[in-house]
Amino acid sequence: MKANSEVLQTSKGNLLQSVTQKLGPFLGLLILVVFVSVMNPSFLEPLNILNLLRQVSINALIAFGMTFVILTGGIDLSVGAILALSSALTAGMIVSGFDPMLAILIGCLLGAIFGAVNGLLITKGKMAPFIATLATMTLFRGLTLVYTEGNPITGLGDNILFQLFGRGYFLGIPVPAVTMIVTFIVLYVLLHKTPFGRQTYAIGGNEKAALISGIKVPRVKVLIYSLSGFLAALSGAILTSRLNSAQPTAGASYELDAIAAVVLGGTSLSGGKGRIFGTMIGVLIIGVLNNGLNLLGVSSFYQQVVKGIVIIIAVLLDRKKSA
Amino acid sequence: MKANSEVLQTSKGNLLQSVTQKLGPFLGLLILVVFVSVMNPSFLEPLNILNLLRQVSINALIAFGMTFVILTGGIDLSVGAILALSSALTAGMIVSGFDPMLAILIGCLLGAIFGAVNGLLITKGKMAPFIATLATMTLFRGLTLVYTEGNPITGLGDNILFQLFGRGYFLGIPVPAVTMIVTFIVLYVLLHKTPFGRQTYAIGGNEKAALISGIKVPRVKVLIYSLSGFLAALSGAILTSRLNSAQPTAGASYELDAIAAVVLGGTSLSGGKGRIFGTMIGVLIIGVLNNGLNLLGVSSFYQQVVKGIVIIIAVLLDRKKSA
Amino acid sequence: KPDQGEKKIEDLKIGLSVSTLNNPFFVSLKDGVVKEAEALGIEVKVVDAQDDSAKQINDVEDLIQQGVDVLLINPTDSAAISTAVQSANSIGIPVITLDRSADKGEVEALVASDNVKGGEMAAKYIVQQLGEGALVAELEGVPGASATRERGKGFHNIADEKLQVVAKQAADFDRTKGLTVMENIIQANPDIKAVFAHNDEMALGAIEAINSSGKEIMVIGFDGNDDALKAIEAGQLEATVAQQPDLIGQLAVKAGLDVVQGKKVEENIPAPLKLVTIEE
Amino acid sequence: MHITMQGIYKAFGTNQVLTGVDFELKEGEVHALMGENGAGKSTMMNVLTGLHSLDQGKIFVDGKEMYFKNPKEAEQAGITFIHQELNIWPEMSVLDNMFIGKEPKKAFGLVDSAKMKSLAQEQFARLDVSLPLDKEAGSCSVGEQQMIEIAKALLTKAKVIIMDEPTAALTEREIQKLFEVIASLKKEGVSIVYISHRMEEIFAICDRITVMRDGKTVDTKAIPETNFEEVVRKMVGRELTDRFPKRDSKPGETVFEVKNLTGKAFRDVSFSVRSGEIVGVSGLMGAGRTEIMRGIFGLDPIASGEVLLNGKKVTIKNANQAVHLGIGFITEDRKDEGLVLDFSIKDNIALPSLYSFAPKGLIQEKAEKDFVDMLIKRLTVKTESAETRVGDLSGGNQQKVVIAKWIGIGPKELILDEPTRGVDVGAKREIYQLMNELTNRGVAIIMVSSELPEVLGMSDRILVVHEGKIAGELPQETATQENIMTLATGGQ
Ligand SMILES: Nc1ncnc2c1ncn2[C@@H]1O[C@H](COP(=O)(O)OP(=O)(O)OP(=O)(O)O)[C@@H](O)[C@H]1O
Ligand SMILES: Nc1ncnc2c1ncn2[C@@H]1O[C@H](COP(=O)(O)OP(=O)(O)OP(=O)(O)O)[C@@H](O)[C@H]1O
Ligand SMILES: O[C@@H]1[C@H](O)[C@H](O)CO[C@H]1O
Ligand SMILES: [Mg+2]
Ligand SMILES: [Mg+2]
Repeated sequence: MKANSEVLQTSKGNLLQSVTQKLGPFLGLLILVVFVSVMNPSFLEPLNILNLLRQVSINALIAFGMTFVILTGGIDLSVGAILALSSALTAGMIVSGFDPMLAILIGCLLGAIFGAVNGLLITKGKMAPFIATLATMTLFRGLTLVYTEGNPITGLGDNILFQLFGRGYFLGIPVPAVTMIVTFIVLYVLLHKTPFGRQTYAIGGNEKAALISGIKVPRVKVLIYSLSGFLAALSGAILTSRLNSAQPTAGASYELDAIAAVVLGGTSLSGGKGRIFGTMIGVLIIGVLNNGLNLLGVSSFYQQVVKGIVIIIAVLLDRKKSA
Repeated sequence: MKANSEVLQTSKGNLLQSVTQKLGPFLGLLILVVFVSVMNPSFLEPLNILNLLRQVSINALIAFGMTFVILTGGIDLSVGAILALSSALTAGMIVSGFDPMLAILIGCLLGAIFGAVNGLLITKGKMAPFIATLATMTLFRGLTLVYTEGNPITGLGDNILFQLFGRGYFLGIPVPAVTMIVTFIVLYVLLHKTPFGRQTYAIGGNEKAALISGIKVPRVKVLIYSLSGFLAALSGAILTSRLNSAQPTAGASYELDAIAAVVLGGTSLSGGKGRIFGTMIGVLIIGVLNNGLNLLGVSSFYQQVVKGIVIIIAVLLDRKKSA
Repeated sequence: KPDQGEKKIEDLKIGLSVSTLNNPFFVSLKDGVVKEAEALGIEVKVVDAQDDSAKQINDVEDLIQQGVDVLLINPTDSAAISTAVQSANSIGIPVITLDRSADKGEVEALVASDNVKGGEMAAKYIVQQLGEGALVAELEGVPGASATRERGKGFHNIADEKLQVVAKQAADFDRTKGLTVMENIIQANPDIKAVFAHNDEMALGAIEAINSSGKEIMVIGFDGNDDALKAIEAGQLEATVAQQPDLIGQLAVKAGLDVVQGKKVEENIPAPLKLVTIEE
Repeated sequence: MHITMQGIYKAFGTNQVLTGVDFELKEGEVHALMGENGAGKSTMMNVLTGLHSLDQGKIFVDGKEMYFKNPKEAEQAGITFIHQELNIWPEMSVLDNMFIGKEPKKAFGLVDSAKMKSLAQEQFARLDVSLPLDKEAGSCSVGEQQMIEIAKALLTKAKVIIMDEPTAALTEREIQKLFEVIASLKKEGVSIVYISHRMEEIFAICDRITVMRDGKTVDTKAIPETNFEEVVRKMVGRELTDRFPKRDSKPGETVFEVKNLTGKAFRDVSFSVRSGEIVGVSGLMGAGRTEIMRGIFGLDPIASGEVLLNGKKVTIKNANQAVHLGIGFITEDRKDEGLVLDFSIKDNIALPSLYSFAPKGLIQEKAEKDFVDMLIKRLTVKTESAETRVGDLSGGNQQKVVIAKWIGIGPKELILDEPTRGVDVGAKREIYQLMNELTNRGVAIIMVSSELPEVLGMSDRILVVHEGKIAGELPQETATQENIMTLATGGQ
C-alpha cells in the first residue's frame, strides 16, 4: 500500500487531463447552447429540448455503434444503407401482417446480420473497412431500391405500440430519447466495464498485440460491426414509426453525421482512443447546430458553411489541447 | 556490373510479381469487357468506346489526385465539393466577362487553393484527413450554395474553345479523354520518376521515417492535397463545359467513385503501396460497369447491387492474390 | 434526318432518361411511359440519373448508342441537359422532355405541369382559406432544382403580396428532412398558420411534426401521390396541387410516336394540375 | 514443466525458416537460445506457443504430445512469452496494458479494477519498478515498456517463461533486478528460455545453451562446459577474432558542438565531438539521451542553447535542415523511425539523398542503382538484390541499411542511438568496423548505447547522462563499468 500514495499523486494529473478531455467537447457544447439561447430564448423551452432529444436520437444510436467501430480502428459507411434496408424489410413485414413489435425485432436482427457481413468481409476477407462498407453501402442501397421499387412503404396500420415507438412519450420524455438513453447506459457499461470493451480498445490500439494476447480479434470485430448494424436498424425502426412509412432513400449520408459526432466527441479515427460519453456530446453538438441554426433562421446554405467551420474549430481546439 | 546479373535474377521474381500486381485489376477489366461485349456487341463500337473514354475522364482526373492522397495514407472527401465550388466560380467569371480559358485556369488554381486548405488543416492543424476533408466538404458545398443561391449558373456564351474543352474532339478523340491521357502521363512520370513521387510513397509507407530522412512531409502533403484540388477543379471545368452550366449539386459523392477506382486499382488505403496505372484500370472498370449495365438494360436499382458486388469481388480477389 | 418513318411501330425503340427513381413521382412517370409503350408494343430502355446531371448526359449517350429512335428525357436540370439534347439533335434523334424543360437544343415537345402556376394555386388557396396576411412557412425542394425554383417563384408571386412568409427552409423533397425541418420551424415560429411544401413527401413529414407539436397548422403539398391522397382523406393534409405523372408519361410516348411518324406536335403539352382538397 | 520440440519445420511462403529444430527445456532451468539474426529463434518460440502453426515435427509437454492453437492456450497451459517486439497499447494506461485479455472479473462479467491494481503493484514491487499505473504506456520509454511486459508475464504465474531479448532496452540496474527475479523464479521451479545477443548475460545466468544457425539447432551444452569463443563460432559458423575491432583513432578538429542545450527532458547539455572521434553516451533508462539527440536533430523543440557545426552557429528546426548540414541520425527504433519497411533496400538507402540523383528533376535510375549497389557491397548487406523489401531482411541487415542510408548523404556527423540493439554478434562486429571506417574518413560520431561493453569498447570518450543532464565525462582510458554506473545513478 506504500506505492499507493505515489500512484494517487500522478493520478491527479491524469484525472485533470481526463476531465479536460471529457470537458473539451462539453465546453464546446455549452458555448453553443449559451450562444443559441441568447440569440433565441425559445431554444431553451422544454418542448424544444424534448424535440431536440428526439431529433438527435437517431444520429445518436448510429453514432454509438460507430464509436465502437472507430475505436477498433475501423469505419462503417454502410449504416445509412442498413437503416434504409432494414426499415424497408420491417415495414414490409408489418404490411404483410406481422406484429409490428416482432417485425421491429426481426428488422434489428437483420440489421445485425448485415453488419456481420461487413465484419466478415473485413476479417475473413481482409478488406479495408472503408472499402468493404463502401461496397456494402452501394449493395444494401441497391437492395433497398430493388425491394421497394423506389416507392415508400406505407399502410403500417395503427398498432399503438408501434406508433409510440417513434412518436410517443414515456414519463413526458419522447420514447426515442428514452431508447437512446437506455442504449447509452448499456453501451457505456459494455465499453468501460467489461472485458469486451477493453478488447475493443485493445484492437484499435495495437491489433497485433491484441492478437498475441489471445483476443479473438475477428470475433470481436464481427460482433462490433453487427452491433453497428443492429443500432442502425433500431434507429431505422424509430424513423419508420416517426414517418409512419419506410423511405427507400432514408438514411442517406447519415454515416457522415455519425462519424462527425464521434470525432467531435474526441474519439480518434485511428482507433484505440475515445469514449462513448464524448460521442453523446458530439451528437448533441450537431443536434444543437441543426436545431439552433434553424431557430435562428439561418438559411440552409449558410448552415452548411457554419457546420463545416464548427467541425473544423472543434477538432482543432481538441488537437491543441491534447498537444 | 558484376552484381547486376545477380540483381536481375531476383528482379525477375519481382517483375513477375509486379506484373501480376498490375495484371490483377487488368484481368478483372478484361473479363468485364469480354462479358459485356458478348452480351451486347455494340459495346465495342468505336463510337461507344470514345463515349466511354469521355465518360470516365471526370472520375479519372479526380481519382488520379486521390491516388497521390491515398498513397500518403490520407483521403480526400472534399473533391466533389471542390469540383462544384470551383466550377461555380469559373462559371461566375465567364458570365461576368472573363475569357473562358482564363477563367478555367483561375478556377483550377482556386481548386488547388481549396486543396491546400485541406493540406494545411491536416499538417498544421494535425487533423485526421478523413475529418478535415469531411468538414471542408460541408464547408465548400455550403459556399457553393451560398454563391449560386442554389441555382445553376448558365449563359456561358459560345466561346468555341470552352465548348471544345468538354465536348470537342481532337484527332477524333474526345478532348476530355485527351486531357485525361495527357494528365495521366504527366502524373505517371511525377509519381514514378521524380523525388516528389518517391517521397509520396515514403510518407505513406512510414511517415516518421520519411520525416527523419529529411523529407519536408508537411510541404509534400500540402502539395498533394493541392494537386487533388486542382484536378477536381479541372474535372469541374470539363463538366461545366459538358453541361454548359455550373450545377451547385455537381460532384455529389464523386469522392466515393474516385476512392473506389483507386482501391480497385490495387492501391492500399493505408498508404505507401499502389500505382496510378492501377487507378486508370479501376476507373475503366467502374466506367465499363456503368456504361455496360446501361447497354445491357439492367435497371438502375440492380445496377447498384451489381456495382457493390463487383467491388467486393474485385477487392477480395486482389487480397487473395497478394496473400 | 434518317427516315424512321418507314419503321413499323413494333420495331421502334424509345429511350427514357429519368432524373431519379428514388421518388414515387418519377416512378409513376416512368410507369406511365412503360405502360403506354407496352400497350403500343414499343420497346423502352430506361436509365436513371440518380439526380446527377453528369450521369444523365452519360446515360443519354448510352441510350443513343443503343440506337433508340426517340429520346424521352426528364432532366435533372434544365440547363445541364442542353448539351445532351444537342448531341441527340446532331445525329437526328428527336427529343421530348418530361416534367422539366431543356434550356437549349431542339426539343420537339415539353410535357409537364406548369409548376409556376402550381405554386400560385397553392398560395391562392391559402389566402382563400385563411385570409390575407396569414403567417406561413415554406418547405423548399432540392436547392437549384427547377421544380424548387418554379414552385417557389409561383408561390411568392402571390404570397409576397398577400401573405407573410416567415420561414423558408430546404428539405430537399425528402420526407425525413421535412419532419425535422418542420419541427424546428414550429419551434422558431409558433404562430404560423399554414405551410406550403414543394412536394407531398415533405408535406407528409411536416404533418408528423405538426401532430407531435399539437398545433393546428394547415399543410399544402404538391404532386398528389397516393400517400398524400390518403392523408387528405384522413383529414391530415389540407390540400395538394396534384400532378399526373403517369399522364405526363403517357402523353410523352404519344408525342414521341407522332414525331417519329412525321406528325406535328404541340411544343408545350400541358398535363393538367388539379388542386385536390377533402371536398374532391 | 518439461518441453521437447523435435524436428520442427516451418516456412513462410517460400521462405524456409525452420529446417528441423530440436529443443529441450527442463524444469527449473534457465536455457539460453542464441543465434544470428534470422536464425529462427523467435519463430521457434512462436511455433511452440501457437502463434504460428508448424509444418512438420512434434512437440511434447511433460511427455504428452501437445500443440497449442494460439498464444492464449499456451498461456493457460502455463507458457508465457515476452515477445521481442513489445506488445504495448500506447494509448492505454500501464495498468490496462498489463491485463488486456486476462482481466479479473466480478459479478455480471464486469472488470474488477481494484484487484487489477493490487496485483499489478505486487509485481512492480517485486521488479522494483516505480511507474504510475495510470500513466499512458506510450509515454513510457522503451525500457519502461519492457518492464511492463515483464511484470505482465510474471502476473500469469507461468511454469515456463520465454524471454526474447528482454534486456535489449534495459540498462544495468534493471538488468540486475531482472536477473534477481529470474533466479527466484528458478527456485520456484519455473523454466526460462532466455534469448539474447549479449554473451555476458548468457554466461551470468543460464544453465544450458542451445545455439541455432539457419533454422537448425547446432548444439546444446551446459554453460560450464562451453565458452564464449565456442558459442560464437557455432553461431556464425566461423572463427571470430575479437568482439571490438581495433580502433586507431586520430581525432582532428572539433566538428560539432552543443552549448547549454535545454529542452523538455534535458537541461544545460554541452559537449563537443571532433572529426574522427566516437563519443559514447551512456546513462540509465529514461535518462533523456534519446531526447537530447532528437533535440539536436530538430525533431523536438529546443528551449535554449546553441548548436555549432565546424565552429559556425547553425539553427536546426527540422530534420530537413539537419540533413542538409550533413548530420545523420540512426534512431533507436529502426522499424518505427528508421525504415520504410515496404520499400526496397534501394529506395530506403536513396531516401535522404534523392535530389542528388535528380539534377534535372527526374531520378537517374542508373546512377541511383550503382550508388546503392556500391553501399550494399561496402556494408556487406546480406541480400539477393537491391530490390528486396527491407521488411524481409534480418534485424542486423536492416540496421546496416539504415546506416547505409546515412552514409549516402556523405555525413560530417553521425548520431547513432543504440546502433546494435537486437543485432547478433557477427553483424555487431561488422557495424563496429563500419564505424571505424567512417571515423577514419573523418566523420564525427555520437554513439548512444545502453550496452556498457559496447560503450567501453568503442568510444574515445564517454559522456554519462543522468536525469537530463551531463553528469560527467570519462576518457576511454580511465572508464570502467563501475565509474560509469556511479555517474549514471547520480553519484560522484
Ligand atoms: N511472419 C513472418 N512472415 C515471413 N517471414 C517471417 C515471419 N516471421 C519471421 N520471418 C522470417 O523468418 C526468419 C527468422 O526470423 P526470426 O524472427 O525467427 O529470427 P530470430 O532468430 O529471432 O532473429 P533476431 O535475432 O533478429 O530476432 C527471418 O528471415 C524472418 O524474416
Ligand atoms: N513520447 C513521449 N512522451 C512523453 N514522455 C516521453 C516520451 N518519450 C520519452 N519520454 C520520457 O522522456 C524521458 C527520457 O526518455 P529517453 O527515451 O530520451 O531516454 P533514454 O535515455 O534514451 O532511454 P532509453 O534507453 O529508454 O531510450 C523518459 O522519462 C521518458 O519516459
Ligand atoms: O415534379 C417533381 C415532383 O414534385 C417531385 O416530388 C420532385 O421533383 C419534381 O420535379
Ligand atoms: Mg527474434
Ligand atoms: Mg534512448
